[in-house]
Amino acid sequence: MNDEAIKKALESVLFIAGDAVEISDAAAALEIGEQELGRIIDDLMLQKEESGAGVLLKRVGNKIQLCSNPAYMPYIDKTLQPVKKTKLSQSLLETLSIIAYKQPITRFEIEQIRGVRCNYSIAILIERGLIDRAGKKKTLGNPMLYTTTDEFLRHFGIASLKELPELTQG
Amino acid sequence: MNDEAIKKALESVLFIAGDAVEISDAAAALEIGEQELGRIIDDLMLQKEESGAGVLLKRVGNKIQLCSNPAYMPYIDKTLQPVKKTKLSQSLLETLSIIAYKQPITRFEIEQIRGVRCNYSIAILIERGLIDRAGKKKTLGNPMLYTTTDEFLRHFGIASLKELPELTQG
Amino acid sequence: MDDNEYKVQIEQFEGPLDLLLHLIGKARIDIEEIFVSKVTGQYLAYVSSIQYLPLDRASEFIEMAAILVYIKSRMILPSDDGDDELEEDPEQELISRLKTYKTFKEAAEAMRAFEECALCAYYKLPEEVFDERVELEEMSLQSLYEAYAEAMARIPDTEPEHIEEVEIRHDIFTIKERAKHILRAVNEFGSATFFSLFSDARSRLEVAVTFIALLELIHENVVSIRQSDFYEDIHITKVSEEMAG
Repeated sequence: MNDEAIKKALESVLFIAGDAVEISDAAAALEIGEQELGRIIDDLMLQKEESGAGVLLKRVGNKIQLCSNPAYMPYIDKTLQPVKKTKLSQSLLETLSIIAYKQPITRFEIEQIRGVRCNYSIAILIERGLIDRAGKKKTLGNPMLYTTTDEFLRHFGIASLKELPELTQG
Repeated sequence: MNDEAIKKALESVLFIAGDAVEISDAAAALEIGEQELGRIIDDLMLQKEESGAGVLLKRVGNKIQLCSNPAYMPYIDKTLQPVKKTKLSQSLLETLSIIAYKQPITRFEIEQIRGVRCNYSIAILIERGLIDRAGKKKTLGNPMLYTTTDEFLRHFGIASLKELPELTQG
Repeated sequence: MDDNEYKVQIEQFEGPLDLLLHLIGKARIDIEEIFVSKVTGQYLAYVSSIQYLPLDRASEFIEMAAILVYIKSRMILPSDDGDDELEEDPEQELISRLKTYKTFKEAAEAMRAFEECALCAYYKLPEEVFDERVELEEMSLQSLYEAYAEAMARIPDTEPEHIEEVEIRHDIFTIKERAKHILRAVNEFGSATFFSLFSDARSRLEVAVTFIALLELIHENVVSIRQSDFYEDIHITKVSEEMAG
């Protein structure tokens, strides 16, 4: 086989292997010298790198392996990452509503209103990107203050907090 | 992205996926139309086939998947000793060929053609994922109907049922 | 042919139609000629070996034998005129079944070639499964508003006093008093466990002050602490006078 054919056979082997393959093993299978294969590998690596190929070749010690080009990671995520749609639970929604109307607000103040501890809901709301930490309150213990985020506005389809329905004092 | 960039991103996605990926899912992730992606896929398939690439692109129904080029099988076998898929027995293949051409079809109809009972072959074919139940026939007793699956296409290396060899009328 | 030869041969056929096709092929005749050839007789000879086959398979071969015998008997007996034209011609029906079966048998052979080629291509295992990406479903502003209104409606009117109460409690706990509490517990049983110190705590402030008092006692070498393993309860014992001295 010429160099080009060896490159193709090598890619075929590495593709199915998935894992790293010993260069010596590949050389034996392809019936060429290890040194010669090493030279071809260097050439192929460079070729793939320079062309921005979807799948790159990497050396890992005395092994070689195919890996996806990090440049295309967002497309991989988008195609393959399963998406789970969820609704906010009532308790998350309540915590969020209090933060929305009373921001900036401390956890203690939220808990005073809700009458239950809110560590968990606050952590989840932060993780979902709906609220964020916004400095500390200048009071005893300097508790953390929370505000809503732009993601919050986007999620509820409003341009600013002014669009929140006004609370009719009962 | 231009066509070449889309091909690379697609290869990257398919490399990580391993399994067949719905063309519609890939199109959504790559932010192009499904038809346009279809055209690019055809182009890439041909390109890889003609250049004798180590890894080929295959259509499986409405999905696409990478597979090793059969030409390099000996090298893969030598390096990796992969688990080989087994050939279908004569009786499974006969049953399957009738389902492939006559689908959707009931077990009784298959048995009429083969002249032998087919419970066992049907059970095995379902277990191997080559056929599937596809609702019930609106006739006396509502017998189960069977159709082939994407795994069937993959097993025979064809993209759609249209690629099945034409029936010769005996 | 002896019985053993029949057995070996009949087992390799997929069923009666397969066997008939084989016999037709061997006799180099057209399917249409099956009833004017020796094929049916050969078939019956094969089937006589059937005692070696499992019953369910054997019945299929025997059923076909019955059909063949029936057709032969019809050919020998003079037919009643008229009647025959109404009922299906079993001869033509069998010929048509044989043709259909042959078609699919040939298709299966062609598919075998596809299979052999496809089995030379390997597929790669998928990489590790990705974590799920959680996406929130659209929610209405109305639901947000209602949740807030409901939460606000629940607040007792005495809210300000309630907060003041907490602040008054502030002075109840002093490090000195809490240190005494710890020593009382340690003295009573010779040792105390860390969690037991807080078991009757009524407020976060009390916990905090008790904890500081404990640190103070350790610092002054009045008590020592010991933990047998990670996350286990901590044992607090009084440091003996000599060691402390």
